[in-house]
Amino acid sequence: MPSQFRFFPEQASTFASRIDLLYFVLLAITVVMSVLIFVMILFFMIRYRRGSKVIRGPQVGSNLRLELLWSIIPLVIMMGIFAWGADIYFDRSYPPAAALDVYVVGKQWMWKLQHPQGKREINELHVPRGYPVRLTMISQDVIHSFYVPAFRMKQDVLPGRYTTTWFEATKTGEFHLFCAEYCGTDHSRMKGRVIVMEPAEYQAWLQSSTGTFASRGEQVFNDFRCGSCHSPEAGNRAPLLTGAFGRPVALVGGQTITFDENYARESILHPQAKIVAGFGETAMPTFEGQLDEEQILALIDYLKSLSGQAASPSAAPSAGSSAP
Amino acid sequence: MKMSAIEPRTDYLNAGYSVRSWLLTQDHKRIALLYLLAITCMFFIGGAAAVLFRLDLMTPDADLVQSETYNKLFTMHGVIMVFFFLIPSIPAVLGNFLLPLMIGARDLAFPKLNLLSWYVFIAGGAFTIWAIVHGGVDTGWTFYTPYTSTYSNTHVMSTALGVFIVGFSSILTALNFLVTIHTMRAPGLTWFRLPLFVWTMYATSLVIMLGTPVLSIVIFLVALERGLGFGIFDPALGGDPLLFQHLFWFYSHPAVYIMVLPAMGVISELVTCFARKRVFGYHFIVLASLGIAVLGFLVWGHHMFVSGQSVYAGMVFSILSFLVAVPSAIKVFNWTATLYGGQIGYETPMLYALGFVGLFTIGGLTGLFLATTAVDVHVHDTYFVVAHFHYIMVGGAVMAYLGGIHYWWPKITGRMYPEWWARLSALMIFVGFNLTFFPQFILGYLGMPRRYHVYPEEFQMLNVLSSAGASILGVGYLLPMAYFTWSLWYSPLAGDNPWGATGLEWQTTSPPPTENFPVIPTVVTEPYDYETNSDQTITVRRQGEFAHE
Amino acid sequence: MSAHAHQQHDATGHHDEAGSVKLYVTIFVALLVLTAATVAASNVPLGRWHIPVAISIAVIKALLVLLFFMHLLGGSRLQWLVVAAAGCFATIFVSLIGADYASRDWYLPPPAPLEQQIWQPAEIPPSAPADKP
Amino acid sequence: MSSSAGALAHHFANIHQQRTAARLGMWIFLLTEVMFFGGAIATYCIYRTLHPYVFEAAGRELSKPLGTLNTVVLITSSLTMALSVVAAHSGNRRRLLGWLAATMGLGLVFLGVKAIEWYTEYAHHRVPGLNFTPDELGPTAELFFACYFALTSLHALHMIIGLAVMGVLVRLAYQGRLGPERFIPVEVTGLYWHFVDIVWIFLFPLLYLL
Repeated sequence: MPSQFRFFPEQASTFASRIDLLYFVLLAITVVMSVLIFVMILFFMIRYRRGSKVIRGPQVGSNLRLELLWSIIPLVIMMGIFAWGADIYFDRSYPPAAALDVYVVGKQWMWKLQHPQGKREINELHVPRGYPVRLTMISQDVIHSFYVPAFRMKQDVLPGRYTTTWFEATKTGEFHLFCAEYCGTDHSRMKGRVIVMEPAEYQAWLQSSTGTFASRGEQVFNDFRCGSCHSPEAGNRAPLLTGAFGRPVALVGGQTITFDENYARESILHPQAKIVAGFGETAMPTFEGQLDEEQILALIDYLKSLSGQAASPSAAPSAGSSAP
Repeated sequence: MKMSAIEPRTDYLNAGYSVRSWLLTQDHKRIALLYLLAITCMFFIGGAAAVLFRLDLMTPDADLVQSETYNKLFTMHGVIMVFFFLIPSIPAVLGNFLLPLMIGARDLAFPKLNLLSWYVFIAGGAFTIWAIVHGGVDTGWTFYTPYTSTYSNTHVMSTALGVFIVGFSSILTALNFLVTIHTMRAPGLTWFRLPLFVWTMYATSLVIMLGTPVLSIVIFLVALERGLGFGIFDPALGGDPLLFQHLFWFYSHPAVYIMVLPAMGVISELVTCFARKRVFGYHFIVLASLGIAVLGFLVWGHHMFVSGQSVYAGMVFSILSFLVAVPSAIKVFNWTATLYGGQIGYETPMLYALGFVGLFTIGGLTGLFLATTAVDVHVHDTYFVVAHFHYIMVGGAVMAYLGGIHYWWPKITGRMYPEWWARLSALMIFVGFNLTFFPQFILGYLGMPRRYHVYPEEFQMLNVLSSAGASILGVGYLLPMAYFTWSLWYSPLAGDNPWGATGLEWQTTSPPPTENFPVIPTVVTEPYDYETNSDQTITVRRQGEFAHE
Repeated sequence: MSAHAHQQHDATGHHDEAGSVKLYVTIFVALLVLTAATVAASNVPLGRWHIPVAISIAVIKALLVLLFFMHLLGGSRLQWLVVAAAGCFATIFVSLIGADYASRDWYLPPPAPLEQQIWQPAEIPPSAPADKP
Repeated sequence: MSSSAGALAHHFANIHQQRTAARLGMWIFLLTEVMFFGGAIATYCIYRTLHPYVFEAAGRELSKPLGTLNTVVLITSSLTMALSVVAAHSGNRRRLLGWLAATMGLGLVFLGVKAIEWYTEYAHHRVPGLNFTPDELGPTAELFFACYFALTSLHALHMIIGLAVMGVLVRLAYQGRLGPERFIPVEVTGLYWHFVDIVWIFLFPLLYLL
């Protein structure tokens, strides 16, 4: 952990340099405007101090042109800053299609991170350098916030809804991971490290994992006998899940939404929330309280693996299991 | 010490000394003094919490207090400073005292409601102090669910009740101001002859009337969820914690304009009086005040850029946040332009005014970093945000409040304050403030999150700097307490208009009689016309610096 | 804000007498009719149109009460100003919160096909030069 | 509600200024009430758009006839309140007392019907936090009933405050201190009461009919 004093945070992700550039431009504007105001005030204070013998001319009540000048020009500059900021914000908010998935569960005062290949970590995240990593995050209790200053990346972790963000590390090493949203007594101890490794090193580190996350999801799928309805043998009692993930779904009432993590989680916990068209009053019980966040994430990863061709090559041999 | 032997005149202070005449008064001037007392106590309670956790933050790990106590300290500092000092300070003390005087009225429209608002303030304060004494609350002044509603096991309900009640106190004050300004102006006092302080009171009252009820409803809903189990924001039932944030920030961002708008009004008064010159662009400053009041309601989403709010809504709020920065910029430029061609004096109120303009400029410009979505992703909930809002609230609102108290102290008490002690404390406050909060900008961009009790060692040096500044600031605030109390008995008497200022409040005696004006004055000229009566010898009577003179 | 000197009787000021009984009764009947209408409308299967119909009937009823029972019709301009302020700030409040909820899932890039997601063992991704300057 | 001593308070120039001030004061107070109820109704509307099916199904559990009856009762009380303002202006003390009593009676009827509704919901175990038993609608139905009870209890609280103020008015009218020269308290209470009626006019369709 680099503990020597520094005035500026490390730049360790593709966003760091872009955000820092925008930060420096804003800093320049602030310094220029502040110095301009301070110098003018000082100048006026000295020149027009009470009793100073200097001609002051007629008192100017107001000057429309000047007023418009110093409100339009700052506004135009600010709109430029807005556009620049919004562009980076848009890129930061939507992960690229091909990104390495990591599932994050925030819990009161620790981070639990889960790699699809099965590796599970507490308060530590190993990522390869130069490869985009997408974080799908949820909280088990209160609002936390996944914050890595070196990557200039922060995203609140909400209970009840997945939030996603992404980064691409450009420098190997260890970086601070903080919780930025106040979450209780040990909010300041909910810290961790992000360890960026060379891709080959990362691959070796990954090998030591047993059983993929999707296989754990399949385990949960069988334990809770989801297959009794969601399978071809069960006839038309529930929508088939093979190949469903990522594609649009038509709902009762004409709405169509994409089958994403949030929809899957909501349908597991509140089945009546968004019923698939053609399936009327569903008899699916709510699993609220029976599944914890990891199991739901595992189920969703399993659903993703159902919608892909073959499961991941390094997955457990049970890729083509009998379940649909 | 020989008291100057003028015949004793009955004014609002010596019109009755009994406790009943003070606690059941309907005179807006006495209610202002009651508020002054209550607010000063609240300020020092909140300030003590700040000094305590600033001391603790000098070391990276938890040495002075445990984490629970630290969380309760910063929550107490936040709740007391925001709801019990910053929001009521200028409107309830200076506004209550000066509004009727400035518009030539005998009193506010609803005197009994005005007294009720003080008692409601005290009731709210009592609940909050009760909660603090019994163990405090550790949710942060923002009361975010689900931590506030289900996971915190501290005295959330009584603090929420205290804040809920104190909301009504500012609603009653704002109601009084709006009706008084609309219906009780002196003859000849048209809207565009109103002093700018009255305009900012008007704009602030609008913001209070439109914003505070939403705070009341959101606290009511959280209290329902915590007390009766109505899971309104409970994610397990399908509720959305973000909806709480929307409702909360819908009030709390305009609340920061409730804090800074009155300060701007005070500064407009001070700058024109001590530059002995008409304000530059009167109409633009009026439009800017109303613009801030209205645009202030459109921007609250910039508190939620990284909280899961949709990207497009974030962009809409970002544009609107840039729009709301324009009126503040206009005001700063107009104050600076007012100094051009003036006869600038450097009494203490002017020092505070110039300090305000400088620090508010830095505070306002650093706000642009937070309005820019990309930079906010990095600096949200870090010490950069803490530094930004302290520059505006402490560098701005508190400085203006102190400047206003110094400026109108002769009118309130009939006595001057000691000039050199006041200048010394102004300088200490300025230095202490900058030393406390400027390092926090650097800390913020380095990535130190807010509300952190234990932090990595590389942030320690800047935190020690900040704590050193906090102690200077603390002493700087104690000085005015001392010399203002001292001035009540030992300072020389100030005349009716020691600064030679225009404005109706300076045309009556100081301290003014209970009915403010023997006969209601008629206003003929526009405000701040220092040219027409600049022939008066405006040299401020050189007060003897110390009492024995 | 017009600069009317305030103490002379402002022309549109309320001239201190209440409306006629007959007017109130007719307004009362109109409100009853509208209540019946909105209840009837709720029984008719309107599908998507339920919400707009119910809201518009409620707005009409509210306007009737505001204009006649609360003497807004003959009231001073200030009362209109207050009602207008309430209206537009309530709409600002609801519409900006609604904007957030409406635009939450406007654009979600489809997740990549699975084999791209899972970390490919051997090849070094071209996009990662040895070390960024 | 302005000062009770003689009609004109010392700090007002004339009686017209005082009346305008009182009326404006009440309108501005109603502005805060609009934002207060606006926050609660906005919460309900947002949740309604997030969970349309469950809220619709749960809404059908409320008894529409009782809701309609309450709306009619409250509109009638608005009428009687308006007539009491007319009576105050004309100085007819007996009729003023009559209409005020009618308004209070209707208000009590409204609260009575509301109490019946709440009891039936309590009997069906639909009160969140107390005895809510989730049925096939799932946990989100509890959110609907939480919003329903929050909104209706807020409205009922405002009704109770209105009835209390009217109680004071009846006493003042009985002592003959309300008449053509001092009708502002009746008119201002009327404004407040009509506002409470408007809130119900919006609550009724939102909760019962949609």
